Amino acid sequence: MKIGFYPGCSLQGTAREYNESVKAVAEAFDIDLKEIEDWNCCGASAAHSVNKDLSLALPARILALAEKQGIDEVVVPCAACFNRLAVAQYELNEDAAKKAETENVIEMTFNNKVKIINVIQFIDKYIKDKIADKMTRKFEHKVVCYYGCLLIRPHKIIGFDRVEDPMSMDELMTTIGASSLDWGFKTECCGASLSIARTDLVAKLSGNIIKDATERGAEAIIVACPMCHSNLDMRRPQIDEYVGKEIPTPVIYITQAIGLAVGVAPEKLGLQRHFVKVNTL
Amino acid sequence: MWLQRNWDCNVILSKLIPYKVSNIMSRIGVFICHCGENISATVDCERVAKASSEMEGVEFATDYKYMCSDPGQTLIKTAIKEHHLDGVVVGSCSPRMHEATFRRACSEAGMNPYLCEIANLREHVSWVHEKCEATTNKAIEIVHGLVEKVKRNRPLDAIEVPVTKKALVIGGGIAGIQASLDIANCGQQVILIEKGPSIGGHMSQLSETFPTLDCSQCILTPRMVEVAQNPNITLYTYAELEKLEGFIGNFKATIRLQAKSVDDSKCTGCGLCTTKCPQNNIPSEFNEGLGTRTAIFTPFPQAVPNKPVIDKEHCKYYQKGKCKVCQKFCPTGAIEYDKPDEFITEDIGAVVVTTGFNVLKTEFFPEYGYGKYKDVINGLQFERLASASGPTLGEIRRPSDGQIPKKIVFIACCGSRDPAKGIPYCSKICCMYTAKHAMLYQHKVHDGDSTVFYMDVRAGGKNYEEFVRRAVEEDHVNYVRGRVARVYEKSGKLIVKGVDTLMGAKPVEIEADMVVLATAGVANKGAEELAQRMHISYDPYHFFTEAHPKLKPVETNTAGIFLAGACQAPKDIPETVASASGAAVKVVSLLSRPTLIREPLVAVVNRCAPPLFSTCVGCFMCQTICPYQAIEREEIKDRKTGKVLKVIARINPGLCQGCGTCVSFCRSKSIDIQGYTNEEMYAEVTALLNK
Amino acid sequence: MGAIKSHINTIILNESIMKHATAESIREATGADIDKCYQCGKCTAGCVLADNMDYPSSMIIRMLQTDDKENYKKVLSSEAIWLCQNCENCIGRCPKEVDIPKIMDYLRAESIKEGLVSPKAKSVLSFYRSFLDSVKMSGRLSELVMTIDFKLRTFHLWQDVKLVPSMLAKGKLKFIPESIKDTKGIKILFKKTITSK
Amino acid sequence: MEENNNNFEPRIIAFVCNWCTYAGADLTGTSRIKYASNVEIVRFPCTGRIDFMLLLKAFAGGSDGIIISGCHPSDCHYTSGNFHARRRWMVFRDMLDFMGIDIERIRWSWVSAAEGAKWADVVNDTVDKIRKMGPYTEYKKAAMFLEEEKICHD
Repeated sequence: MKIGFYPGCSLQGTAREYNESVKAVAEAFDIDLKEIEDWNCCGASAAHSVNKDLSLALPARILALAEKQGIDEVVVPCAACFNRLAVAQYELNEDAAKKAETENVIEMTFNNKVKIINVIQFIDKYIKDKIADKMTRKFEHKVVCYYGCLLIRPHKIIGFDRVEDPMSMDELMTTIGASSLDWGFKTECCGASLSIARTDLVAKLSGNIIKDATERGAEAIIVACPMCHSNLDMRRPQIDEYVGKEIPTPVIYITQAIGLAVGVAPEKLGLQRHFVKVNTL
Repeated sequence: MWLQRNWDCNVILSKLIPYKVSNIMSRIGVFICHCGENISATVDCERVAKASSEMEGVEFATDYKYMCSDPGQTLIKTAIKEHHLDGVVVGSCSPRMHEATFRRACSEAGMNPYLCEIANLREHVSWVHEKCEATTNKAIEIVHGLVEKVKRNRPLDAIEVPVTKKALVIGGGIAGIQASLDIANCGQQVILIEKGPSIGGHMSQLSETFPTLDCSQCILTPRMVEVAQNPNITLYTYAELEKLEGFIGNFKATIRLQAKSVDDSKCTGCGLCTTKCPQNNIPSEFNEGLGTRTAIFTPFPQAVPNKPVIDKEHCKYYQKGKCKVCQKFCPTGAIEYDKPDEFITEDIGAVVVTTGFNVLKTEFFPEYGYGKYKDVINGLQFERLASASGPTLGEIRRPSDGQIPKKIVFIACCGSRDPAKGIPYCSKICCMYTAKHAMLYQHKVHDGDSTVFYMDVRAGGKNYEEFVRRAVEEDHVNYVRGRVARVYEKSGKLIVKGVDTLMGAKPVEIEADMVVLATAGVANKGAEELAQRMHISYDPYHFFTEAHPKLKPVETNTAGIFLAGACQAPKDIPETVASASGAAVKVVSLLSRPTLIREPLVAVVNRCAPPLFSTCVGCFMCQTICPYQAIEREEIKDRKTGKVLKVIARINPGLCQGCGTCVSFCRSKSIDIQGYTNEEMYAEVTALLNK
Repeated sequence: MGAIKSHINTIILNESIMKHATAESIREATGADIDKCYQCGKCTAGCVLADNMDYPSSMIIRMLQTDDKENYKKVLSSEAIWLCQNCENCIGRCPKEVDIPKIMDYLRAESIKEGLVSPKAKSVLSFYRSFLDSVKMSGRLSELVMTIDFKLRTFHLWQDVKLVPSMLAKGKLKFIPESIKDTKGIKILFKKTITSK
Repeated sequence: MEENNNNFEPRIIAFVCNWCTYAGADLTGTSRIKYASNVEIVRFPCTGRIDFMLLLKAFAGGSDGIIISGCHPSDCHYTSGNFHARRRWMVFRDMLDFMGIDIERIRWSWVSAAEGAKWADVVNDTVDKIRKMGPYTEYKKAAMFLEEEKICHD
């Protein structure tokens, strides 16, 4: 089975462990991920905050490349990239004139029919049913699942899970034996790209998230977005300062959790790369 | 050029125009009224009369000072008799004024009233034009048009429809109760059917009512008892309308009597069975799931009839074939398990639909956590908590742990005015009941804090605004203008994230113990199917539509079917009762007549000799556009063999209102409308132009 | 931290009113209809950054609704439009489906065009620019290049310096920016969209 | 028939519904609002009843212009008659146009029972317009020709 794969810039850099864990889990389930050749950055929030045409052109180039390389379905683990690709695809399909304009910009024509799926859709579709057979060690921990913004919104375009109180990650966590807790910040924003420019705000927003999670007794926060991860993990010193105490709760990618459950070595999943240590698990 | 281009089309088109230049022998009388000086000031009435007398077929023409006066009418009557007139044109004021008067006069003189036409010489001529020759000429032309029309008028007889003197009321809420009592108290028979095991509807669930705060049950239950005791009312509970056929005055209703599994005639209502039933953990519908009931149950102590029914879905015997505890304990042997549903048919003269409404109960707003957090409840549930007969005996206690909430938040417009996820309309009653809820809470929990998040307070109604202000000023309910984004639970508290838009959109966060949602009022489940069964129209939200939003608020487009209460749109109790009484009057005025007399100005499908029978080809396009469902299929059968020879349209004169849309819609020109036939109208138009 | 930082001026009708121009241009550019908003405030109530904004989202819409030049200027020079992260909680809950995130995108672009970017928001904009410059250079984002670029733009020289060693140790930072093959195509792409306008 | 347009007095037939425009025209009368006397009103139960062949008949009979007027949309006494009329008119208008009939001479309006003044405006406006357009003889001639040739009769 061959499925297209778009890692995106974060997974090459700060979120290397996410990349490693996605690949490791895919390998464990004999799924071949074919990376789109010569892919570029999706533009993230910087592009659409500054220029709309650019925010359509960058994803369009990726989608056109994927199509050229014969990919029908592409997994986009990064929630931000997933969101940008899905939104751009939708908007270009809605507006033929804009699509023609964009094709001119990227100097490529394309049908814009590639199916874009996020990591949870990918797991649900190809892995979920097989987890029980492969499970070597139950992930018996109390966790909260943090979906963030970009995975489920705008709901009209993405059409994935419920816009309020989504449950798909919780179901996956239950499948691997975890007990997922109900909490109040499943879909609240972590501060996203304010990370560098306004670290103070990120500390506040992410702090509120971490605080609620720990107060409910979560042993880990499960995420599927490199931006959420870096804000909740890498910004922990600022968060601790905001909350007023040191919080040891680690932040784990869903692929890492599943990887652990099916017996992938922690190093292969990049667990050592986290700023907040994961040795409690 | 025109002729060349379109020659063929026009040949065909002209052939279609059914105008005949036939010489009709007529003896028409023309009577021109001066209306004091109202007409004669600008119109030369004498000249009009003289010109009329020269028109073809006019036997007699005259003018007179006041044609509508007694001597004027006598003038017409005498002329009809003396000159053997077979048609009359009165040139006077608007037909909307005196058409009835003159037609009656003609009728008294032995002429068919529909052979009398009115030329509007006052409102359409003398009052709107200057005195000049052209004005008089216009008057003459109008008279000429009507002379030609009246020549072709056919005598018509008023349509008489027999009336079955019995009304059917569907739905036993306050609207149905009020309508039934009003009709019954006028001496007419009523059949009241109610889907549930008891009448009373939503009103019986309410605690206290705005704006007077009197106890709902105290004012309602006497009415319920009255219904049960009124000899003119036949009450069927656990019953639903299965089918409705026929037309105004002559409906045939099929009613399904759901098996109650309890023989009403034997049951004394002692209630022993309900104390013994082992299935005692069923969420009570009456208490909106906040209490429990047994499988054999009466919904509430004051139920009418106060006799239990068995809920088969939850009964152990019906589900597992074993139990029969109720039968064992019943002292009168009233339990009958094997009785099937029964169907009865009733002849009905008129129907009142009072099926009411419901509130949204689904997980409509996941952001508010309804259905997820026990202490997030809807308004109807709060009514049960506040009701003295409710699960907490009137104490405000939260469902999760029975604690008295010290901080309570009411959220208005949950689903209302929300085209994205809810309904775009305003549910109308929520502003008032939310104010009432907050007030009741403050009265019951003196040290409690209540906050209402609202967008607008819509308190139009007698004493309503004062009531809301009382909640704010005297009971110190905290009104915050803004919607709530979300509610989530944290360590036993509900965190409400709202906003105060009057503070320049300042976020507000409240740690509440309980949240009450004023969920939108929506049409009842099954409203759509019921409407289709009765052929009445409904709006996109499945509320039934009235015949006219202002002037026919309780009528439907189907003659003889009336509406009352919240099945039309969310309504409060006063409005519901008013509409129920309104509908009752309509029903009584219909039933109190021996027969139904209707103007014969209705559409008819032509008939002719075999083998054609009618020019109607049976396309039934007319059926699709008739707003009154008055067009039926008629099978023409061979008298001997009974074989169907042709299917044509037939217009039910009982249902037709005479709009004539079908006439101009009919592709084979097979429908005509009496009083405005094609022949008449073509003649009038042609005559107007050929003086 | 109060929501009202500057009071709205008295609006003198018929002088500064732009005859529905604001609503029209927003509708044209984004498809969003600000006339639909009836100021329920649900967007603000759910906005995680409302507390930090000079004008919260519903207030911004209201100011646009006034169609007043002064208010429009205030909106374009507000910090709020740069704090918005397009998390889309507002549009997800808006009963009237007013697409605030899209409007925010539009306002940011207008703000740059009109040269009205709030001084307080300069660092956010600088971040976006550094980000895009890095992408423009190599087709992909290099966090290191971006960060250095950002520091030079904003003089936040010492921010996050402590992170660097541990990031390197964890293999999260690459010194040599990764580049795609078709950098020319990316440059053209940028030229045709952002630079041309 | 060769009249100078300036003193040409057009003849116009108005097809109106009984419940709105007829009552509206009555109100014009009771309000004593004066208007041109060139229009003669024919009463129908509803605009839905108006057979558009009648328009042709009116033109054939020598009418220079026609007014059709009924209840405002969704105010129809019969709920939907005016909608059907409007829908039918949409189709019919194109057909008339194709046939070479001057559809500019047909005025369609909504006048409610409360709009006495509006009725006067509609009439005056139409009379002015038709007066400027001059007499409409083309269709009348054609119809007369057809009648003489007995083409139109069975």
